[in-house]
Amino acid sequence: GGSSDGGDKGGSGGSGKSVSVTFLPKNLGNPYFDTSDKGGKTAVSEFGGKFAEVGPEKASPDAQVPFINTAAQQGINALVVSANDPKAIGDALNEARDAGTKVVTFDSDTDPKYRDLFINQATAEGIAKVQVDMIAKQIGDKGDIAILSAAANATNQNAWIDLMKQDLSANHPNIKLVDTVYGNDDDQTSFDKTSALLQKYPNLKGIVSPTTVGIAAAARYVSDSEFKGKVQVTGLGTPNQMRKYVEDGTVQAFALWNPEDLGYLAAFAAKALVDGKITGKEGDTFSAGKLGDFTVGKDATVLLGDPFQFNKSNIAKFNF
Amino acid sequence: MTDTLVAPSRRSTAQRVVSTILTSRESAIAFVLILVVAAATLNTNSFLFSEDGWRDLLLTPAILLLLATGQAVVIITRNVDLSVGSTLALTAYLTGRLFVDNPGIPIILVVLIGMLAGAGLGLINGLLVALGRVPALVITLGTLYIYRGVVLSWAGSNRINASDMPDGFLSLGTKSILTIPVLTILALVVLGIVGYYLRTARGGRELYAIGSDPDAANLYGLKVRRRVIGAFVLCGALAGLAGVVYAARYGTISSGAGQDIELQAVGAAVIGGVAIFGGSGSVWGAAIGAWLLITINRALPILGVQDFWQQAVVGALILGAIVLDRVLATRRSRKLVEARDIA
Amino acid sequence: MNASGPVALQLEQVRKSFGPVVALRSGSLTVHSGSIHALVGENGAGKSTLVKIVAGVYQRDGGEFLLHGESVDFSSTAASKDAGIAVIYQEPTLFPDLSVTENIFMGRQPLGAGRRIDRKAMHEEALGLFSRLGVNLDPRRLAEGLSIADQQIIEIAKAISLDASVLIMDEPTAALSGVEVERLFAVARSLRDEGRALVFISHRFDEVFALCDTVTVMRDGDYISTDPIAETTSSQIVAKMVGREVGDLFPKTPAEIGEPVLTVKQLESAGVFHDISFDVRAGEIVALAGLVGAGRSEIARAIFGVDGYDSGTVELNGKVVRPRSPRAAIRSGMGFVPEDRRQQGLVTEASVAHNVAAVIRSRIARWGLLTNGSETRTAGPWAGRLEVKTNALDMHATTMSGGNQQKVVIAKWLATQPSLLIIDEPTRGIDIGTKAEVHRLISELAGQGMAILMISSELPEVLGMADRVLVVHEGHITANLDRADATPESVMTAATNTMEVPA
Amino acid sequence: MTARTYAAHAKPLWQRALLAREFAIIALLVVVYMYSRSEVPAFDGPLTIYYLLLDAAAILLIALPMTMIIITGEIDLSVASTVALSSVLVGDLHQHGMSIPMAGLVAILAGVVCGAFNGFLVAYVGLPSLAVTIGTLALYRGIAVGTLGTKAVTDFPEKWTDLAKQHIGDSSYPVIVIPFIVLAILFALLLHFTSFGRGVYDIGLNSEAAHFTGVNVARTKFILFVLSGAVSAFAGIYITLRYGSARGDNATGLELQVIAAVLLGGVSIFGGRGALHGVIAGVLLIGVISSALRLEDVTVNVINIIIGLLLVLSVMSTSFLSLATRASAGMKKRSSKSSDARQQLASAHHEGKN
Ligand SMILES: Nc1ncnc2c1ncn2[C@@H]1O[C@H](COP(=O)(O)OP(=O)(O)OP(=O)(O)O)[C@@H](O)[C@H]1O
Ligand SMILES: Nc1ncnc2c1ncn2[C@@H]1O[C@H](COP(=O)(O)OP(=O)(O)OP(=O)(O)O)[C@@H](O)[C@H]1O
Ligand SMILES: [Mg+2]
Ligand SMILES: [Mg+2]
Repeated sequence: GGSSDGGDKGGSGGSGKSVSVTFLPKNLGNPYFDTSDKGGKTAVSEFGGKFAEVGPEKASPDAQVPFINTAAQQGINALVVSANDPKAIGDALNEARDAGTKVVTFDSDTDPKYRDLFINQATAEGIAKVQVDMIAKQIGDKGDIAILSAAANATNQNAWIDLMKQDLSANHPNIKLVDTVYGNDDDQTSFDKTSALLQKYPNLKGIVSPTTVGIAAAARYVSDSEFKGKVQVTGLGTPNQMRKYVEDGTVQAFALWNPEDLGYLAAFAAKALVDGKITGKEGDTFSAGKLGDFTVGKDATVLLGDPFQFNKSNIAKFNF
Repeated sequence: MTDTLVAPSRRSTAQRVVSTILTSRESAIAFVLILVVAAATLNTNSFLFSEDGWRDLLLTPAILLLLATGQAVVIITRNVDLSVGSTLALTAYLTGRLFVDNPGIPIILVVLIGMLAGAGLGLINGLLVALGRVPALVITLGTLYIYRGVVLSWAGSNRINASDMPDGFLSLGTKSILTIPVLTILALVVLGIVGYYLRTARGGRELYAIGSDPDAANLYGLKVRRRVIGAFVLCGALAGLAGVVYAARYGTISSGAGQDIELQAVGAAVIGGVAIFGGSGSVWGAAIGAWLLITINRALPILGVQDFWQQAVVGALILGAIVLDRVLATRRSRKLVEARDIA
Repeated sequence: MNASGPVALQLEQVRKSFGPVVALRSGSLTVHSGSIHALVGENGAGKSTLVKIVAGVYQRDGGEFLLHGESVDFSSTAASKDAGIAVIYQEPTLFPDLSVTENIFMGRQPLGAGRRIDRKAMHEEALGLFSRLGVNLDPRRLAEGLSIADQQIIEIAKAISLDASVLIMDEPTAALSGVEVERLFAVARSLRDEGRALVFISHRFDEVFALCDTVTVMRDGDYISTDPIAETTSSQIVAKMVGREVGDLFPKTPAEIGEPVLTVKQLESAGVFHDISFDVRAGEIVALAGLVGAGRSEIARAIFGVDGYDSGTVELNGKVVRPRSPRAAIRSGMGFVPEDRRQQGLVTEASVAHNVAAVIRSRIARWGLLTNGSETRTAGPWAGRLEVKTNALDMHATTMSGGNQQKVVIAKWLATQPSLLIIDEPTRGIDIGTKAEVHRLISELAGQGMAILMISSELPEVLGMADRVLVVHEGHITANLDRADATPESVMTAATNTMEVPA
Repeated sequence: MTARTYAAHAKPLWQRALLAREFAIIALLVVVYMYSRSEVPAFDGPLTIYYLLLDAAAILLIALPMTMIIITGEIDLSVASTVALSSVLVGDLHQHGMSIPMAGLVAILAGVVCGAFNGFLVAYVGLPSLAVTIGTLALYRGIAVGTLGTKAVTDFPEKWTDLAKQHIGDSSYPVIVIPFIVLAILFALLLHFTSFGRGVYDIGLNSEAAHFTGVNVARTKFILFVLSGAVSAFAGIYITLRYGSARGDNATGLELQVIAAVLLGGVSIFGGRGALHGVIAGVLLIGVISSALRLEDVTVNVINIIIGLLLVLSVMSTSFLSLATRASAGMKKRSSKSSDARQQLASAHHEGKN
């Protein structure tokens, strides 16, 4: 029951009063979430709510559950979460919703039945397409490529990878995806996996890493190796992490949305839910401060926009 | 180890050295390592015969090699240090912070500070173990949590990126001299010094004596506590150095660096023939063990084994190593007992 | 053997207790440079404790301790070593994982260029020491697996290489053969002639008389007397050691000897013992005699199933006992009081009740459940029968004296009502009073028809208690003597001489 | 002969109870719990106990056999890997059409095999458990991760996933406490009220003496490792159903949490000392502290520091206590490891450990 409002379990519930919003990223110590949560914090302070960020050390679903439970106990108004697993945290989320907490997922979604709203950074098709386009352009639309992903069962990564595969086979017959490996969003693992990829596939032309930790590790490895210039690295990354590699030519271009805006939007969406302005129905609209107005789409999803490509000419303008 | 029985052997020094080398645990592990490299190379030439392949073969084990060296020293004294992964994370982050907060700071100073910080954390472990008379396993399990918690609080979601650190430092991570990576040379030099100390210095031999029988060491008048503390400090310092190396090699440092690496370090030492209850083994063995662990990890995917199975192979390797040790030890002692009938 | 040099080591009225156990009440000892001083006393008289105080292992509770005329107070063994005191401890303290040479030179290895250990010089020095002691040992071999005798040799080499002004040897000869003992004596004499002070502890009077010039006797932690060797006799020493007539220590009462209870046939264990066959009858006390290290305890352990054996059989009351299982042995009716009661006999950190009920606890459980109460109820009468001195049954055995601990161990086994009781060193480290009690108890048990297999290193005990004496030498039974034939001479000949034909 | 009689206890009951280490932990638990109830917002809500028990259940379960293993002086680091293996098995078998109870049964059997393998190497081959279980920690985890690869099985029937989280009636206790209480009673009986349990303590205090009194040291240890495997597998099934997700990386790091809790509960890592009620209090203490701190929005790092400190301090306090009592008894403790090399040769059972 997303619209139940028995939310007086000890929190400061009720609309009109200060709205408490807790951000639960996949894990702490991840700069991507650091940036998005910063956006969330800005938004919350703009509408005068109470902001908190909690999270586990490791990006695993069982580690996220206690934090969700805690949110339910605290009776906070809204929980903004990036899911480590589409199902494993579902029941906990529903319990929190039963206790009156609104649940907004962002970045990585759960099954729709476990949340009130999903803030989509970009459509999965758009994200897959921009990455395929970048790598196709960089390697001249033919040759072997590989994917360096995050955890083997990360929802969003797997969805994008599937779409990329479809796009590749439909539109880029000369590009062959030879392998997909998993760096678990760990610097060292991603780095070593890159090294193994390059060894195993001497003819590799490109590596696509749809995760910020992975792309930085791959770029770092390639930048110092004999493959620099021969193997293209692209994917999703943050400008600060990638600046060095764009400047030294290892990476021509990579893409991302603005994670800060993502957090900002998620916070405002949470507020709109708590205030009862929207319920997650298709067509609901709400305003998100400086980002303007947004409309809820299919499956209670709100779209941030298209991913943005960073390259040598524009990267200097960004700092996140 | 010499297998001679009661009477002095009549073999020449050269013969003895050769037979010692041939029968030692270190060479057995080295042999396995060579097999693994050979198999991977046969499968994919570039595993060994490419610039990067060669470099990674030497470079990737450097961090674990440092950790295993320190761990071996501690295990030889019949202790264990589980906090090395957290120490590594702390010093790696410290390294990054030093560069961020003090632009232009000399690299050598950063290396020294990293090692000192590690040594300090090791000293805490050593003091708690030696003075509190609490088993090292428990103490370092506690400090594993504490040190990790400290990095997490300190670093938060902050991450040090490659662009935060000077190129001169980062290039250490890949630079080579005569095709041998600088970091590997660093690790090997450290290994050499520690190995040499353990073998030829009085203090080093005392570490073995203490691990062999702590009570006898006390009766004998050895400074057991001081030596044990020293071993922990050394282990901490090497973990600190490993943290600096980590920063140079991977370029990005988050608070999760080096998670779960402590069991790998212990595993490397055990595979390399360092007895878990002290007194025997060498850092050479631990180093080769570390090399083997890392190289197997790299070779498995090339050999067509899905990398998900790597951990299982590592586990089987550790078990194989300790079972082999037991079989050899039993055989040796049976021989010694039976020799008494003849004598 | 007379006017020796100045006083090197002097202890006056030194006291030391371990909790309730008073190990030393008034330990006094004056040793001159250039002399070999014998320290004798029964087991548990406090000799080793005195030595350990000199060595800095223990700190005295009171009394004077002078070294070369100066009062000293060693807080560690390192301190005493630095002060020029070398000690051979009663129990060898070797590092099994290191070579014998390293064992000798640990901490003071000869250094070469760059403070690097000069292994060559070290091995040569070790070989020199070994040849001085007349043994043929590989300096490179590990200490692990050395026989007790060889271990003792290493300890001796370690001590004499220290170049100490005071050398203390706590029973160094206990496991050595005649030739080895002679070599050791030659070395000891030459050290004496160099003007060093030596203290020699031994239970063998012939050695004391052959080597030493002065003898100090201790009893029950007290200093008794010091005499020049030339002015005393062994019977005088024995009288001082024991403090009363030896006779009433062994209240052996004749018992009726029945059918064989234990039959051991051709027991064999490589490197440990060979071709062991004998039997013990109901009501009979059979003693296994021999030198320390002869393998007697190993035979007993194998019979009881604590250790395995390669071949042969053990039968109890005509039934073969499964090897390698103390449980099977217990079930078939054996009890075993082991030689080291702290390590093997008791769980010292558990209560008296727990220890006494340890073997029979599965029998006293009801529906498989056991409570502290039922243990206490069962343990009480057995502890009482042996007159264990403790104020409550939940006291830990750690706090008890050796004699009391031994009573707890015996109570534990009597509670199983065994038909064969094996007792290894029944009175080691027990005061005289309790000793007599234990002996009386053993006799009494035999009188009730229990078969007793006793191992003892004390000849008077063996001769006083046993109906039959089996002598073990290097893992072989070299003599089987009836009570009437067992004399100190006949037992000692068999214990030291391999050539003896088994009876 | 008029036999002497003895008092059963040297000290009155209240003194014995107060001085026990378990009492300190239980008292600390009560104090922290009461404090949290009054000071931490939302801690007195109905969900606190429910979530606390749901989170602690796996640790509570595994702590039961772990306590006994540590009391014998051994350790089992492979429990969390067994949990993962069991979880993966349940998932994989369920995916292949097996019913949950059947799959669970197979998983428990697999846990028994895992435990028996550890137990065989430790008890009968005589290898140090620390080294063995570091090896099997990697081995079992590796098999778990290898079996499922990238997949995670999540489509469990709701009937079963709900069961794992169900309340008992209207209370705030989850159903999982029922099997826990049953097992806790069985383990408490086994450890504290049987001859087998006495043997467990004897082995930890002095395994040589235990061997000499007819305790079957090897078999006892073997049985304990098997129990540990079985209970870990059961915990694996619970974790799978609770999160509705079977993955190879489930329960990573759980082994250290269990051991930390057991040690906090007053069990000596040297063996021979400890009791189940202390351990249960230890687990709950960590649960209450984490739960209260989370409610205060304290991040996980600070929670870790606090638990680490608690562990170090509690262990140090026992060692200082025992040092003090030993000093007052004037005893220089000789290590339990016999200086005599013969015993080591003679029997592989007595692995010297310190
Ligand atoms: N560490 C200790 N703890 C408690 N009691 C001890 C300890 N060491 C010795 N004792 C006790 O002190 C007394 C004297 O022992 P000590 O070893 O000095 O005798 P000893 O004369 O050397 O005997 P032996 O001839 O058997 O070697 C004995 O009763 C013994 O049980
Ligand atoms: N270090 C050792 N390792 C293996 N076996 C040994 C070692 N030392 C001695 N042994 C064997 O054990 C046998 C006897 O040992 P032990 O000292 O227990 O004999 P014992 O006759 O019972 O003496 P005690 O008077 O001490 O009871 C020897 O014959 C020897 O072969
Ligand atoms: Mg003595
Ligand atoms: Mg004996």
